[in-house]
Order: sequence, then structure tokens, then C-alpha cells
Amino acid sequence: MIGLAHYLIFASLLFGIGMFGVLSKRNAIAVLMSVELMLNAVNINFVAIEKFVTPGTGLGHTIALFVIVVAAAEVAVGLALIISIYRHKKSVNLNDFNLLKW
Amino acid sequence: MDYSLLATEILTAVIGLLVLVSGLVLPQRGREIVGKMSVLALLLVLIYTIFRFHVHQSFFGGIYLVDSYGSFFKILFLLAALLVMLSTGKYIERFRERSSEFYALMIFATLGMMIMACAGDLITVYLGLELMTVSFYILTAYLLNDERSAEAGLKYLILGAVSSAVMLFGVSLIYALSGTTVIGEIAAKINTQPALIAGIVMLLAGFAFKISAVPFHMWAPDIYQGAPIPVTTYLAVGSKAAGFAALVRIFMIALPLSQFNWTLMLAVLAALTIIIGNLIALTQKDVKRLLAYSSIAQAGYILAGLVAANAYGLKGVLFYAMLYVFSNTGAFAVATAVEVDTGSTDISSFAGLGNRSPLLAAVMTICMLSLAGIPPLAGFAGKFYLFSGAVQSGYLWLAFIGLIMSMISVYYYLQVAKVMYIGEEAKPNEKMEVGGVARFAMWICLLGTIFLGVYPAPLSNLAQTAIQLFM
Amino acid sequence: MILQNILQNAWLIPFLPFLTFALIGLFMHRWPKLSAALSIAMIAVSFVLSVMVALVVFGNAEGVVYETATRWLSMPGLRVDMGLLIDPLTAVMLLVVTLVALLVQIYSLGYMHGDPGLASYYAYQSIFAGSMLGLVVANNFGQIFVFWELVGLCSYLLIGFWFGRNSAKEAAKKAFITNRVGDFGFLLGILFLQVIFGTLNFSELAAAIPAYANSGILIGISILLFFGPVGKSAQFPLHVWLPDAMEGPTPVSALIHAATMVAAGVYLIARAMFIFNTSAPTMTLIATIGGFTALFAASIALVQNDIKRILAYSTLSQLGYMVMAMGIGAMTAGMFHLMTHAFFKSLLFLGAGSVIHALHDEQDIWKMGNLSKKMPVTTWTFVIGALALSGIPPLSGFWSKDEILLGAFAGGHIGLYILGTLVAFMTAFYMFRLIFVAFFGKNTAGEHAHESPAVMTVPLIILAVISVLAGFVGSPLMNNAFAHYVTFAGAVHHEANLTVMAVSAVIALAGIYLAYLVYQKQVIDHAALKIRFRGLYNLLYHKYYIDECYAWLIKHFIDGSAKILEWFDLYVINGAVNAIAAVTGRSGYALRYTENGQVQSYALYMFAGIVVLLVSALCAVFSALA
Amino acid sequence: MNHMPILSLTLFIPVIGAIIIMALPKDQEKAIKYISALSTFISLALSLLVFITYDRSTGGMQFIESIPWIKDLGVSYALGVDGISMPLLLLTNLIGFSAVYASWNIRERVKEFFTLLLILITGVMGTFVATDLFIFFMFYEVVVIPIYLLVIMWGSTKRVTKEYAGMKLTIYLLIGSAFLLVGLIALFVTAQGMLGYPTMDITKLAGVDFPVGFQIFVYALMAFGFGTLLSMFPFHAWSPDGYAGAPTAVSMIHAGVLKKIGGYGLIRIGLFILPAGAKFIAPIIAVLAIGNVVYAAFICLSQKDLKYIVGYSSVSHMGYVLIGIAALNVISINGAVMMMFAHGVMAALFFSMIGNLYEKSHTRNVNDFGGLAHQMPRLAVGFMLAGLASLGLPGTVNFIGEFTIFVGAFSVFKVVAIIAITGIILTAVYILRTMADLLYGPRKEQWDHLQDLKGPEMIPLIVLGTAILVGGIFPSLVMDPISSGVSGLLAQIGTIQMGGIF
Repeated sequence: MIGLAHYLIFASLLFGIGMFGVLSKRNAIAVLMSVELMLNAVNINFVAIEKFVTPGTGLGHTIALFVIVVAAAEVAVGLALIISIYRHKKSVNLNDFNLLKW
Repeated sequence: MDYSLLATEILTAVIGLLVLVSGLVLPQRGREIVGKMSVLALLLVLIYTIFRFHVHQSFFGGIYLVDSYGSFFKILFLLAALLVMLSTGKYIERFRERSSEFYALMIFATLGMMIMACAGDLITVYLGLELMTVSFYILTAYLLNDERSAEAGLKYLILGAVSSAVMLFGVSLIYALSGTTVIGEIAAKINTQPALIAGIVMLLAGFAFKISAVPFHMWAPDIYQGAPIPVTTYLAVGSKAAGFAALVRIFMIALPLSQFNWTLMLAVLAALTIIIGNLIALTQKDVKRLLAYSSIAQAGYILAGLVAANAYGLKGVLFYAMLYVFSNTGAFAVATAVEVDTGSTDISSFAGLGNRSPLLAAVMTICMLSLAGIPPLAGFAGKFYLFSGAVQSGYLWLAFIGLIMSMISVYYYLQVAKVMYIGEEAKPNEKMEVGGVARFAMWICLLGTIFLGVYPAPLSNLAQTAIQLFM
Repeated sequence: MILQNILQNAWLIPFLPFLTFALIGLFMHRWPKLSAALSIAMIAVSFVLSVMVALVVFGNAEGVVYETATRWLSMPGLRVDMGLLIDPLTAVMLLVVTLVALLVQIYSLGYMHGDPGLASYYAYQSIFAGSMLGLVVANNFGQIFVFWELVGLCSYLLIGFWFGRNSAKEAAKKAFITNRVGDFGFLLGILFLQVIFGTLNFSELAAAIPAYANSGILIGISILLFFGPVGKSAQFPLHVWLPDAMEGPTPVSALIHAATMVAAGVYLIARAMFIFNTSAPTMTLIATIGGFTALFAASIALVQNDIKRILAYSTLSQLGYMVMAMGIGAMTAGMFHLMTHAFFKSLLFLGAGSVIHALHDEQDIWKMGNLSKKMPVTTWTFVIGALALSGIPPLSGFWSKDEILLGAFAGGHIGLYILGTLVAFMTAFYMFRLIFVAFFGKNTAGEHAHESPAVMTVPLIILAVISVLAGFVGSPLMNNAFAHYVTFAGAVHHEANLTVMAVSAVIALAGIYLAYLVYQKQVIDHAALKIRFRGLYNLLYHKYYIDECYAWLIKHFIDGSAKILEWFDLYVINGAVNAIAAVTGRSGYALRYTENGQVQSYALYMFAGIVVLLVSALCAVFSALA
Repeated sequence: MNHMPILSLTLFIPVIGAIIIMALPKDQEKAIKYISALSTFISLALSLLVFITYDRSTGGMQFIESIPWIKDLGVSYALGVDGISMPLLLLTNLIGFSAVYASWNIRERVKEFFTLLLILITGVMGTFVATDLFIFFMFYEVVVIPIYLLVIMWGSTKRVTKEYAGMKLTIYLLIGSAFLLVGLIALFVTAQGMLGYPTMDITKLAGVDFPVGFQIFVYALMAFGFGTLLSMFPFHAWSPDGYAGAPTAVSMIHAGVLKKIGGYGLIRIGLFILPAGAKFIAPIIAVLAIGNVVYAAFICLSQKDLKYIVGYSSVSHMGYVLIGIAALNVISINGAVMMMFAHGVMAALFFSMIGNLYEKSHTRNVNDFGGLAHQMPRLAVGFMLAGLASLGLPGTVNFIGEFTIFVGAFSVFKVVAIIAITGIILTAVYILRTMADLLYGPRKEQWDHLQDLKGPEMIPLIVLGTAILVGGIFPSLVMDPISSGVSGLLAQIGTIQMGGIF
């Protein structure tokens, strides 16, 4: 029987993969995608918890929707920023963005 | 439910939208009044909010609260926004035709902060936080011609999004164990379980990012340095205060100390934040970046108030957040004026400021010393509350670290003062011109800093009222 | 009537000179003549008052003791008064001090004529007179210490009066510092008294002390107190400052460094005799130090060439005599000698001053010679002084010195008696060496000299007369009148002993004769002697190399430690401060490089932070559960 | 009783002066100086008035003013003077007034200079009249920053740069004050726990019977904090460098009165509130004080820069104060307070003379000088007076302080006292050497152009010299109030037995 724990573990794995992507990918867009992965892991959590802990209240689903919307906004801004910086650097490699340091 | 009590938020939203729209419809020349309009409108909102300070109301089953605590922070945000807008001065010209959107975004960020301060539900907090943060992502990268601005924006976005994700994961765990996200209801439904601890830690990590506590502080210097100075100012003052507003409410109400004593964890964070922020600040040569590290350290001090989790400590948090508005905005306002005049915020461009503009030098010196906690300036009274609280809760060592490091911090603040007063002048004998409005903002910061230090009683009474709900 | 009130008003005696000092210092320093006149007038008034006090005191067959005090500094547990204690001892001292001071001040009119610093000279003279008188009338140790230090200050100021000379500046410094060493012990002694007995008043102490007689603590205290006289009266080993003090104007040497201030140490011993004579070891120490100093200084005086230095060593030697007298219990004799010595030694110094003045600051006796022709008054008064000093009857020195020798002899201190007699011989020799070389001799260097003005010679004559006569007050011829009044509890009086008298007189005459042979007749070639006993001569000429030893010690120990400690302060204490600052700064730099600008490493730190927090929080919770 | 708030007036008249100066245009240098002189003079006159009208027969705190200030911290704006603070208040104003005149020849940034100076004077005064711990501490730290600015702007660079000297002084003292502040907070919090209501009133805090361990801990913090300010060995490193770098007026005020806040604090706060702690820590302080007296005196011997000599000498003299405080009896503490007063006027006079000389000759090295008494007799008088006071000559007020301390300390710490008393020899050695090399000896032609003190330059000499002599000749004038204050303070501690000393 698949229970809450399975969902949570699955989401955690997904979250970890996203985290790994954030840390290891050099391409800014790939990093943004990894972040999305992390947020999706969270969404899975909310939806699963809704089902197992507070069934029928719609709370978890609502939250997931909120998160999706906000994530979309974030990605939109993120892509705009990547374009903006690409104009200066002609690169989307995060390693190149180190004017600001120390 | 009396929706008129939400007038502050509603009005702010409306003003933001109006400003956004008027920027689109007004001709290029007419847009200059947008700034004045928004300042005036926010001022009215501020006055209104002050009059509704004592009102209490809970909305939508407790997911949104109007109370003195929230109002205190609303006043703080509005005041900060006003001071930042006023002190922007000629810097606004760098935004060219996008200046009205700048105001709009500032107002939306303010709205986001208000929502965070008044949120009674973790998800409401999240929404407010995202509203604020997304506005800041844009604002940070607002200098389109400046590579560093763009870099700062992108860094902020990536790290901000990651931290949101972490925080949400934490929220989901808490939700899983308590079955609710309403802050007021969580306490009754939880007990100490490893998963809950994980949730709390992740939630804390999210907020620690916002308030730039070590080791979640790494973004702050880069972003503060790259962002346009007014944005930096607001980021340092408003965003941090909002983070604390929500953090204090969640931790004090949702996570009773009897269940899980999180104070030690916070104390360690606070100590690290104070030490590392100050130590790195010692080495800085760019005033903006220096203030960034300094503001990291300030976060550590404020955190000490939450560690205390008693009346003095919490009062200290509120008090300090408020004085921080005056002191930090004052310092940044001077930095803004200097950047406008010399094109840089490197410490060398402050040279001779004491001659070129005694007012600016005085404001900078006094505001910085207030940040260092030198009496009779506001920072001292604030630290006194914070550390009295910490000592009362048994964190004597934290008070030790905090006070000693704040004395060490005087070193780098005085480095700036030294350059201002005896440095070789970059533009000898040339008077520095600062607009009347910016000058006015600086005077407010200056007098506010001194007044709150000499006579802290009124503000501390307000803070006392505001923290009643935790007692 | 006036005489009765005089005791109540005796505070005026020290006060008037102080007032003079204040007036000159504040208002009158621009008019030197006026300052001088004021100063002399005031000290004259003090002198008259002192005479009246003496009349009152000695008018009474038993002597009068009058004591009064005014609160100066007080708090629970400590009280220092400014008091007035008048007894025969005080009266004698008042008389001596005011008289010599008056004469010296008059004399100075001639000696210091035309000196640009005349006003300050008289100001210093006045404050000295005031302090010395204040010391003399003190009724407690606190007051004595205050004025003790003040006379030291005056001495410093007056030695360094011609501050343009390097030698004067060095001598002044040396005098003050050497005295400070003595005062250190003196102060400790006073503190012990205060702490143990709770009072500094003489009469209260005198009442309390006997209970502690010969106790260890009292021996310690009395030895500490004796430090003061050792410094002030220039006893070995703190004698080094006095010869150098001759850098001051000669009248100053006469007044301060011969007649009055240096005798303050002896006076203190006399005044505090109730402490000293309860402690036998201290008395022995005092006698030994005094005797040793007498011999030691006299031997140095044998070979010196500077007229003032010869007199200075003579002073040292005579002070040693007095101290020795105190130590052997012949206090009255000591005080008597103090008095007569004050007169004839100031006479000698003033005479020397007259010579120096006439020869335009020449002080080497070998560059004088045959002064008697041109300066008869000076010469003959000087000879009278020298005879008195040598102890030729019936001059004053004979009587007083004889009393001391008698005390030693009758008290069973045979060693000290022989020593004293030897010193008497040496004294006579070196004094007449000086006289024959400088005043008679074949050398004609002194012949361009001329006699000093009357303002200088009249004091000489007065002092000469006193030097002749003063001895009689203590002589058996007048029934030891001096001893009748100036008595000390526990002191023994000895009947006159003709043998002792005769021996000392003969010895002195022998000394004079020897000097005559060597320096006048030149039967014995002194230059040959010098070469023959080269080692001894050098030792004496260089004052036993004591100054050199001190200089070496100071240079290596004091200044050496200073250098070491300076290094320590600079590099260890300051170094530690700077090191802490540097470590702080360095750690800032080290931490700074974690901010490497790479957004992903920032994220890594964040995740690492979460993991650490999580692990430690879980550990904490589990350990709490377990 | 409804009386004129004379202490507040004394305190804030310099601030009013500073505000007026700020409003003046930059080039009105004369007016600025006159306003500074006038405001400090009024303060001086008022503090003299306080000194004279203080009712010695009743004693205790007088001229009390109290306004509730911060309720939740129990802070009230409370002022008052007793026999201990009154001489120090007077001292502050004597030195403040003199410092204005010692700065009469300042030409650069006159406006800023006098503004900062007046604020500085207010700050120092405030610490002595505050009877509330919070207000005390507020004033205490107010002074630090003006000093920094004064040092870096008008200071002088010799062995160390003025920037270094200023920063070292500031940071060192601030770190000391951080310890102090921790102590104060702990005190406040604990007292609140024991009393049930918050208070910062020193007298009320003194009434609290803190546990002994706590007292020791807090007193140790205070001993470090105040000790640093009092340049207690080995925490004195800021002092010589700081004075060397500072402009004349700052050296005067810093060595003269600011340092004394340390001693005052140890008595008024440390001893009064935490007697058992004081008793426990006292022997340590006494031993460190030997370090001050002897060690610093030795270092003086090898210094050549006049300011370093006086700087180290003030470290040395503070050792006496520390011993007085450590001996914990009425006499010794009387002596300590007296010594603070005495050293204040003496050091200020010294620094003002050095400042004057330096201003004219641009050197402070003793070896460069010689025979200055020829060219500058008045300056020589000033130096001599200060020097003689420094070596504790009777007739100067310093003697009273030293003697009383010795008497008081001698009954408690014999060995320490004896070692410390050797200081009088060493002091004589370095002071007299310095005086001799500086003032005496052959005339040096190169200094013939130096002008002697005249006009306003005479004021510090007259004011401070008078204080030295009057205090020395009539010690009761100063000692009686001190004694009444100290006795009163110790009587209030009363119940706590300390080895039978009380």
C-alpha cells in the first residue's frame, strides 16, 4: 500500500535532484529548471498531504496552485534577467557572473 | 469582518496599480509627478495606519490578521519606503523613462512586506514574501546598462527561488504533521518529531535567507552592491524587517518553546551572523558592500532579540527594526548622494566629504555610529533592549559576543568617518550639491536616529503594545 | 604682655616669609629691589619675633612648652594638623634659622647684585625661610614631612638658580632625587606610625611609644624614619648631593647647605628622640653612620681644591658629628653643635662667597693666594670661622665639639671618641690648608681682588662675633645653660672632663701646625706627597668613586630596566594589542574569500548550513529524548 | 523643594554653545571661540556655585533632579551630586574651560573643533552628575567618538600616526566598555529579577543583595571595563599613544577627566553596588596597580617625547588611584578621589604646556630642547608647577591625594604599598630629568624666536595652577566633601563586613 511516507520520500528525492542540479549545472537556464524541480517536489508533498492528512479540505491543492503560479512568475522574471545579462556577457554560464565578490 | 480595516493594504495596492498605469498613460514629461504622487499617497496611507494602530481583527479564519504588531511593521515599511523614495534624489535619473515603474515596484514590494507582517497563515506569508521578492528581483536588476545590476538580479533570483523552495518544503512538513497552515493553530497540534524538526529547520533556513543570517547571507553583499542604491536601501531595511516580522510571529506563536527549544539554534546563528558579518566588513573598501556586511551583522543583533523570546528581546526586535530604518536609510542616502556626485561608492569617493558637505558627513557618521550602537544614538537603546532580553533568557555569552563585536564594528564605521574628514579630497573645495528633498530625508534620518536614542520611551511604548499578543 | 601674646602669634614667624613669597611671586617680581627689601624686612620681623619667643621660652626657668594646632587635612582615621609646638628646642632653631637667614639675605644684596633673577632669588629665599621655620615649629610628623619636602624644593630651586649652567641643573636634580630616596624611607616610617598608632602628633606618639620599646616594629620604624635624616643631612650613603649642591649661589650654600636645611635631619632626630631612643639598634646605627660620615667626609676634604667643596665636605663631616652625637645619646651636645656650626659654617661660606665674588667666580684655592692683603675683613672673619670649626678654645666650635667628644668618651663609645678626635685633627688640617693656600700663601693670583662692600662684610663681622661668643651658652663657664633648657628624656649629662678638652684642643692645634708646615712653610712638599700616595690621593680626590658607582648603577640598573621595560611595553603589550587587531583583520580577510562571487557556491553554503542545522537539531532532540 | 535645575544647566550650556556654533558661519572664528569660552565659563561658574552651595552638613546627594525617562527599563533622567562627584564635576569644568583656551590658536576647521569639544565636555560632565546607570553609560560613551574625530583631524603624528592612535584609543576603550555594558545589563536584569520591577537607579541597585558569585563576576567585568579606561596595567596600551596623537585639548580632557570616569565608576558603581565583588577582586587590582605605578614609571625614564612621558606618567599615577580603590577603606578611597582630582588638574596643565610648546616649536622631543626657561619663563613656571605636582610635592594637591592613599592602602596591603611608594622616587627621577633637559641648561639660540605665554594662553596656567595650589594648601576645601561622600557611600554598604575594614 502506498502511503504518505512514500510520497514524501519520492518528493524528497526529487527535491534532492533539483538541489543537485542547482549546485552542479553551469547553465543559468538549467539551474532555473532545477529550481522548478524543487518546487515541483514541494507541490507533490502538498498534494499528497492533502490526501492523507486533511482529505477534502482542498488546502493542499490550493497551496500547490499558488506555488505553481508564483513559480511561473519567478521563471518569467528569471528568464528576463537571463536575457538581460546575456546582452552584457554573451553567456549564460553562471561561472562567468562573478563581477561582484569579496 | 470589517474590511475597512484592510484599507492600508488595499490602498497600497491601488496606489501601486495607479502608479503603474499612470506611467503608461502619462506623457514623458508628466511622469515626474508620479514620484511625488506616490510619496504623497504613501504618506497619507502612513498617517491612516498610524491612527489605526490599536485595531485588532482577524480575517478569513485567521489567515490574515490586523493587529498592533502588524500595524507596527506596516508603519515601518511605509516609513522606509517614503524615506527611500525621498532620498533617491537625482539617482532616479538613472532609471530614465522607467522611473514610474520603479515607484510601482517599490509600492508592490511594500505591499508584499505588509502581507508578510500581517499573515496569519504560512501560505499567506509565502505569498507576501514572493510578492516582495519578485518585485525586488526586478528592482535589483533595474539598471539595465549596468552589468553588475543584472548579475545581482540573477544571483538574487536563483538563490531566492532556492530558498523559497526550501522554505516551502519545510512548510509542507509542518503541514503534514499538524494538518493546518494557520499559524495560530499549529501549536496545539504538534509534538517533537524528527520530521517536524526538519520542517522547522527548513522554514528557518528560508527566513534566515531573507534576513541574511549566516550561513544564508552570502547573497546579500553581492546583491546590495549590484543593485541600485535605493533598492539596496529598501532591501536592507524593508525586506529584512519583513523577514523578521514573519519569523517572530511564526516562531513565537506556532512553535512554543515548551515543545521544542529553538532558541539555542537561533543563538548560534545569531552569534555566527554577528561575528562573520562584522569581521568581513572590516575588510571592505566599497561603502555599499561595507554596509551590506554591516547589515548582515545587524540581522544578527536583531536575531538575538528573538533568541531571548521575552518582552525585552521582542521589544528590541521591533525597536531595532524601526531605528534601523532611520539609521540605515540615512547612511544609504548619503551613499546615494555620493554615488550621484562621484559615480562610485568606493570609500575613496567619500574623501573630503566633511568639507564638501558637512551635513552629509554628519549624517553618515551619526547613522553609522547608531548602527554600531554608540549612545546616545538610537542603536544603543535598541541593543540595550535586545541584549537585556538575551541576558534575561540566560544568553549572556551572546550578549558578550554581540557587544564586543559591535565595538569592533566601530572600526570600519570610523574608517569611513576618517576618510570623510581627513581623506585627500577627490574634488577639492567643490561644494557638493544635494537636492532639497534628499536633504530633507537625511534630516529626518538624522533627527530620528538621535531622538530615538535620547528619548526611546515613545517607540518602546509602541513596541510594547505591539508585542502584547506574544505575552 | 606682648611677650605673653607672642606665643599665640608665633605662627607669624613662618607665615611672614611665605607671605613674602606669594607677594613677590604674584605681584612684585618686576621690581627686584623692592622684592629684596620686602624679603629682608619680613625675615627681620620674623627674627625679632623669634628673639621674643626665645625670651619667653628661656625667661622661664623650666622652659616653656606651648602647643597649638589648626586642622589642615582630616577624615575619619587620619588627621594632619598644621601645628605650632614651641619648646626650647624650637626656640633655639627659630633663633638660628631666622638670624642666619636674615644675615644671608642682607649679604645677598651685595653678592647677587645685578643678577637678573634677583626677584626670584628673594622669592626662593623667602619660601625657604618659611618652610624651614614651618618645619621647626611642626608638632606632628605630617607637618614635618610637608615642610621637609618644601625645603627640599627650595634647595632644588636655589641649587639650580643659575639654571643656564649644565652643572647647576645636574646638581639640582641630583639633590632632589637623592633626598627623595631618603624621603621614601621617612614616608614609610610615618605611614607605619600612622597605621600603628593612629596619630602623627609628637606628644600623642610620645605617650604611646614606650609600650612598644625595643619591639621589632619600632626598630623598623625608627630605622625607616632615620632614612629621612640620612638624605636631608647628607649622611653616607646619600651624601653625594651635598658637594654638588655648591653649584648654587654661595649665600644659598651658606644658609641652606650649611647652616639650616641640612641640619633639619639632626633636628628631626632630636625632635623624634622619643622614638629613636627606645630602639638600641637604631641608636647604634645612627651613631655608626654619623661617625663614619664624619671621618669619610673629612678625609675627602683633605685633598679637594674647590673652596666651596672643601667647606661642603667639612659640612658633611660636621653633620656626621652631630648625627653621631644623637646616636650616642648626647642629643644636647648634638643640638649645641648644630647651633654653633650654623653660625661658623655660614660665616665660612659667606667668607668664601666674598672671596669668590671678589675673584669673579674663581673657586679653585690654588688660583687664589695672599688674599689677606686685599681683603682683610674677609680674611680675618674667615680665620675666626676656621678656628671655631677646628675647635680652638674658647671659640664656639670648641665647646660644642668638646661636648660631643665628651659624650662619646663618657658614654663608653671609645671607638667613636677616637674617631671623633681624629676627625677633629683632620678638620683643623684641611681648614688651615685652605686658609694658608688661599689667604696667605705665596701665590699672588688673588692680589687683584678687592674687599667686598659693607653689605657683605657686616654680616661677616656679625657672624664672626657670634661664632666667638655662641659657645659660651653651652660651656661649663655658664653652667651648661644650653643643656639646662634643651634636654631630652633619657639623655645623660656628663660633667666636663678636662682631659678630653685638652686632648681635643691639642689635636686641633697639631692639625693647624701640620697645615702650616706643609702649605705655608712648605717644609713638606705636598706635591711629592700627592705622587707618593697616588692611590690614596686618587681615591680621596675622587671621593671614593661613589658618584661613579651610583652613576654606573643608575645607568645599568635603572635606565637599563627602563629600556627593557620599554621594549616589553612596545613589543609585548602593544604587540599583543596589535596582534589581536591583526588577527581580527586577517580572519576578516580569510572569511571574505568565501564570498567568491559564484552563486552556486553560495547555494552550497546554504545547503550545507541546512544540513548542519538539521543534524545538530536532531541530535539535540534525540539526546534530550534519550 | 523646587529649585533651579542647576546641574542640567551646567550640563547643557555647552551643548547650547555647540548648537549656536553650528549655526554660525565658518569664518566667524573669533565668535566661535568666544562662545565656547563663554559657555564653558558659565558651566565652570555654575559648578563652582554647586561646590560652594553644597550643604556639607547634611551631605549625601544634592541638587537632585529626576524625570522618568524610559519606563520599561526603569530609567529616569536623574542627576545629583555628592561629595565624590562634586570635585570631579568641578574638575571637568576647570579643565574644559582651560581646554578652550589651550585651543585658542586652532586655525583649521575651528567650527567643527569647538563643536566637538563642547560635546565632549558635556559628555564627561554627564557621567559625573548622572545617578542613573543608563544615563551614566550613555554619557560615558558619548565622549568616545568626538575624541576620535578630534584626534584624527587635529592630532599630530609622531612615533605613531594620529589615525592609528585615534583608532587604537577608540576601539580599545569601546571594547572595554562592551565588557562594562555586559556587566551593566547583567546587573540590571538580575536586579529586576530580584526586585520585581526594573530600575537603573544606582542607589536602588545598591540596595539589592546580589549573590556573591554574581557580584564577583560583574565586578570583574567592571574592573576590566573601567580599568581599561583608567589605563590599568596591562590594559594601558591605548593611553600613551592616544595622548601622543591627540590635540592638546583632547589630551587635557582625556588624561584630566575622562580617565577618571574609570575610577569614579569603580567606586560609584562597582564598589557601591557590588561590595562583595569589590572585596574579592580588590587584591588583584592592587597587584596590577603595582604594575601601573612602577612599570609605567620605569618606562617614563626612557621616553623622549614629552607627551609620552606624561602619558606613561598618567598610567603610573592611575596606579595610585587603583591602589586606593582596592584598599577599600574610607581613607584610601578618599585618597583615590582626591588623587583623581589632583592628577586631573596636573595632567591637564602638563598637556596644555606641552601643547603650547609644540604648537610653536613643532617638536616634542626633550632632546631638541634645553634652557627654555631663558626664552619662556612663564611656560617654565607652568611646566615646573605641573612637574612638581606630578611628583607629589607638598603644597600641591597631588601630595594630598598620594599621602592619603598611602595611609589608607598601607593599613591593608603593606607590601603593595611599599612597592608602590618607590614610585615617588622614580617619578622624581623622570620628572626632574625631563624638567632639567627641557627648561634648564644653556640657552639654545634656535629657540630664541619662541614667544612666551601671553594673553589667552595664560588662562590654563592660571586656572589649573590655582587649582593645584589652592587644593594643596587648603586641602580641606576639597577633602571634606570627598570624605563626607565616601563615608556616606561606605556607610550605605555598611552591613557587609569586609575583613573589619569598614
